[in-house]
Amino acid sequence: MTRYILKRFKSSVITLFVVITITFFLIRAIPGGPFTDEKAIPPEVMEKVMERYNMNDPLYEQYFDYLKNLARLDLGPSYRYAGRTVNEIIGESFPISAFIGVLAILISLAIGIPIGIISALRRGKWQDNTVMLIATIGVTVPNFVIATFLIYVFALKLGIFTVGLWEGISTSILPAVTLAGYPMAFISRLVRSSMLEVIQQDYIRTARSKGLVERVVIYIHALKNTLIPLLTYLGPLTAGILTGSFVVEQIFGVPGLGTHFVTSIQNRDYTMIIGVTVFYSTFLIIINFLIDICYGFIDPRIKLDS
Amino acid sequence: MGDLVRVENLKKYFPIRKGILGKKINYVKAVDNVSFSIKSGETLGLVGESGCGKTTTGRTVIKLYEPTEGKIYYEDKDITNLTNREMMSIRRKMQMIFQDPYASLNPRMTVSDIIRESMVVHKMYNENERREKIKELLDIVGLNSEQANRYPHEFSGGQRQRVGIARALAVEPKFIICDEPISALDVSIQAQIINTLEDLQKKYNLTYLFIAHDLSMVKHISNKIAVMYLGNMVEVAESNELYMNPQHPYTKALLSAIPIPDPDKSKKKKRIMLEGEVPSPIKPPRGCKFHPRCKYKKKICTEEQPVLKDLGNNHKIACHLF
Amino acid sequence: MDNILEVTNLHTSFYTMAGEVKAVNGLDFSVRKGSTLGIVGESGSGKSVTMLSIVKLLGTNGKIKEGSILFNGEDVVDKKEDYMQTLRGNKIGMIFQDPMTSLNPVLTVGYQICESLIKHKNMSRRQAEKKAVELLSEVGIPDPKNRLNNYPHEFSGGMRQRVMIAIAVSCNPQLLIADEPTTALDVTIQAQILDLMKRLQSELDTSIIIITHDLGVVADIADEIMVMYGGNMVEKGSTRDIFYNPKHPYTKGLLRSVPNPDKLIKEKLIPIDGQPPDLLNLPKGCPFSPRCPNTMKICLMKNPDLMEFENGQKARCWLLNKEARAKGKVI
Amino acid sequence: METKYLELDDELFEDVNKEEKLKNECLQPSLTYWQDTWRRLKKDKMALAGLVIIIIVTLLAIFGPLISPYEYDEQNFDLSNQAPVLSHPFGTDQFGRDIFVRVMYGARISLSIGLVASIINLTIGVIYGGIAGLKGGAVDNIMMRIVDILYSIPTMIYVILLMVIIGSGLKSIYITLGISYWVGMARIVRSEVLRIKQEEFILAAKVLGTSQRRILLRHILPNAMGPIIVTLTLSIPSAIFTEAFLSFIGLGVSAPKASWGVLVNDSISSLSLFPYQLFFPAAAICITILGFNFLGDGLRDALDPKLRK
Repeated sequence: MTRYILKRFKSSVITLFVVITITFFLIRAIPGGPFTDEKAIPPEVMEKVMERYNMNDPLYEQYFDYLKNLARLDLGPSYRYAGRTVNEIIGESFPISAFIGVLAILISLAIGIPIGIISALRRGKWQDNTVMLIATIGVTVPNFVIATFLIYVFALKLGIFTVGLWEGISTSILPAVTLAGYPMAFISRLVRSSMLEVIQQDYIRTARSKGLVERVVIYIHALKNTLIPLLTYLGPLTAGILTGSFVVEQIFGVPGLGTHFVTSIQNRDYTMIIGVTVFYSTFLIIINFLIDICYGFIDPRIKLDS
Repeated sequence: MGDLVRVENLKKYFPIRKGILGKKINYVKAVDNVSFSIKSGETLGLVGESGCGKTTTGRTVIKLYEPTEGKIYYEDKDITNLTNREMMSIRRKMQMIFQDPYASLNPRMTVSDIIRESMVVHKMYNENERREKIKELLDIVGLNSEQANRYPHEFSGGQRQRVGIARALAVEPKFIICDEPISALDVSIQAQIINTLEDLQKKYNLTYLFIAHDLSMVKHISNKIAVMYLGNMVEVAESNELYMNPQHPYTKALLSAIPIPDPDKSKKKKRIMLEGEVPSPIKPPRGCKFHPRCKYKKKICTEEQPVLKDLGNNHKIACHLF
Repeated sequence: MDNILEVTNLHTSFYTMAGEVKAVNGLDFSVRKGSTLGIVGESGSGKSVTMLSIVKLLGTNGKIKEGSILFNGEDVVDKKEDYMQTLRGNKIGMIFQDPMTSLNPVLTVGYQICESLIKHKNMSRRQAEKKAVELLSEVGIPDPKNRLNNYPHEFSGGMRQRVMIAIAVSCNPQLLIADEPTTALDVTIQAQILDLMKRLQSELDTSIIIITHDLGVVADIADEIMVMYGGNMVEKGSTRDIFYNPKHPYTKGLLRSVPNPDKLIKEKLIPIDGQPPDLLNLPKGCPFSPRCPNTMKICLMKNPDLMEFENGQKARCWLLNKEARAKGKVI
Repeated sequence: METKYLELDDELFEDVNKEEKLKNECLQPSLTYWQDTWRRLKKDKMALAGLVIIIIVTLLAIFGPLISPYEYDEQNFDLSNQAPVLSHPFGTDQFGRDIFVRVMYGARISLSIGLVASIINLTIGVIYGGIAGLKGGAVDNIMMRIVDILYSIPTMIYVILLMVIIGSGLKSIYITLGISYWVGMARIVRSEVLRIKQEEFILAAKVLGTSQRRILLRHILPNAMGPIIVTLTLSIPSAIFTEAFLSFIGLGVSAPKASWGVLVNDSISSLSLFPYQLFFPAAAICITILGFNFLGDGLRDALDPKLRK
């Protein structure tokens, strides 16, 4: 088992290294240097930033400084928010985004998996057709349209939820539901097709030939095999929710990392952009690494001592 | 006429790679020092259980796989290291028919296109000569030529196998490797294909290397039979001689395990029950690879690999008992 | 009542997009207690569907249209699913063809054996595991205690088939149905498995139905043989009668198309020409008529009735009817 | 014996010759592969609905702006924020511009992005995947390692980073799509090529001495067309998504050009006052993507060899 974990860890570290290097060179590729052409930058911030990023040192030296800072998890000062470092901003805003993100993942799994299974078991009947129709629509409607629809119905017309100002839990329901829209639909389609395939396998017929109750056949023999392909989707699912948060947080006025990232893009806050990009990439690579590990636990066929 | 095909000390190792750059760490010794020869117009049967390397031998002889070691002669010409272009003329002479009727024909091409492609690749005949030849080939293999522009999925298993034969015949080969051509077919259809192959052999003086695991059918169609075990050739003899008078312990066990479609005989038959399972080709046993399952094993069997020896009337055997 | 199983006039069909597949068409046969019936047939003969009908595992689009299936005297055709669940795995054990896919890849071998023991014999987990170890050693798996927690992919094809047999016989079933149990195995492993099944039959005194296309296998293990074609029985009789005194042209054709290695001078095989029947549009009259060497007008019009001979051998062919009429025995 | 409805006279027992015996077997007409696929697609109503939607949207995109009396950037302040009326079926925005023509113009942009995305997918994705699949060994290993890295990092963030660097606008959307967008197709094409490569009909072609090029064109690609077409159809909606998403965070098409994303983004703020300004562009996006999804699903079943009977 450990050899498998080491192998996955090694490839994750390599991926991380490649990502960081790409980001470093990308920023250097900005025409005319990342910080020179901005006009309305207060001189003292400009000066701190130039010193911080010692733009005039030779490239490899800058690269090592860059790596050194990253190793110390110091993402440097924010460019627009004078006097605040990227770490602080991330520290404040990421927990909010994470909370909504986790809520969205839970919603999409809690709803997506059961309706996927139901529509597979009731293949061709009305449950199957309605679920598939909703799922196709769910995959179709972009999250910002769902967001506006929810605001329009629940906030403006029914007034159940307030929008625009952030009061913790109650105002995170709508954004979480919006974020969960696409993944929930995708998961239900994935689980349905995977279950349909598993049901036709020989070992399900063997289970039935042992006289097991249908419930046992489905929820013990079929379910575990059905959910294995779902694991591979968890990585893209997290990435999807993360990128979705940029838009949804902005519409719902949630002060999450997504909103900060978008504002930093809009006003070209380069240090913030680099910092958040590296942060997000590291976060996702860790998630993928964790998924690979539990893959090894759940599916015994993965040669653990390969 | 001498041997049409002769193979000497043929080896085919498949490397097992690890890591990104695919560093070789071990080998699967699929074919390990195999030698045989087939006279023109004759059929050599190649039998053995799964994993014995019979299919790999067939595919290496026809240069689908590059041989790791050893020599292959066609009409006494060494074709082991010929380049693709040099091989073209030889390729016309050596053809192959395959096991799975559903996977050996391109589902997107009509039957006539499949057969026509053989002639196109070898630039044989002009267009309407080809159309004529296709009709003729379909009749020869027992298919009615009106169905020439139908798709493979519209035919039964037996009919598809006949299309495979027609495709091979299109380039007028002399040597055909039949790689388990009947094991995917029903019993009644198998007999049809075997008879067709025998008729074609007589008509065109074809030479066959017939690979299968159904020993009684191989005995029926072959003049000589070679038995393989885990990449090695353990015994080679005339088909009746091998069936009536097997010498190698594995051949004896193999013959005794075949169920005979005759109740009285099968009840009377002395059974040699072979214990255990075929070991893995990645870490084969030292010395004679059969020694872990052999009752007559001696010390030498566990150290040295036996070499093929002739016992007279070219009944060859690789076993330290002789 | 010496028959463990009696099937009369069984019709089973599958309703697919392409139309109704008539898999079994009016099948009658019975299995004596403690005996082994070999069902021989090629693809499209309905032999596997017969088994699935007996245990009613026909899936969503399969249905028993007509007929009765008496198991121990009880007709299962109109029984509910929960009654069938007390039969399957308990009174009727099943072995399938492909060992590589018949075991659940994510559950341990031990768990999959204990399941039936716990359900049917309501043993505790520990008792079931102890019995499972006994079963594994009985079917010839070395070092069973440690192998209990292994997963199927850690076993070879032959070993997995032994695990399947252990599962099937775990509750001492009265009837063991094996659908092509050795087709996917090598000859030497096949011999071991057939030997194992014969030993288990004598120890457990269970009746066996073995379904195969291999005449050699039935010659070795079966007491009685039923030959099926186009979803119906064409001939049934004792193993010796079928091999040495076949009545139906299809049985004769099958026997002639299999080589006999003992013959030193090579005789040409006599194949049955034509293709296996398409169950979507079965020909009118006898299903074998398109391929039969001596088809008569009546064969194209009506399916022949079953004819029984003194020694209990049965066959369904107008040719026999014609011979009987010639000998003055009015049918 | 039950009574026989058939009079059993001897005449019935004469032998029948071979031809009569085979009369029973009927043969269906022969269909080429694509005719068969179209025949099965026609039976799938959802897929047809999808196809119809796509055709309508394409026609509107091409001819709409030409026949409409208004220009997409023609401002008319005395008509600003007007609810839908006959002359302006979708109403007008705060600058008095006709939303209907802007939506049709937006269709042009979104479809062009969908088209570019599929061209990129087809060229880079298929070629990259094909080479990796065909070459195999170390080449395949390295190429797939690159794809895995691209797959695991959030490509969307790097799209944004690139947009920041090379500036927003249609041209840069195409470029960023080109860089990050072909990964999915490459993986599918590679696994298809690997699967087909081991099929016996490829071995047969090699035994014939068929050239590598001919094997690729005549044997491998035709059999890989199914999954390629399905992936293509389903990749267009996500390209449209990406554009709408980018313009939503201010990196999309710069004003006064109007992509659907921009239209929706602009109308968010006045949602409570003029919901219609948001409804029509949002509906346009959803219907178009729905059309491609229905067609994609229909094609997947129609091209699936397993369902072929």
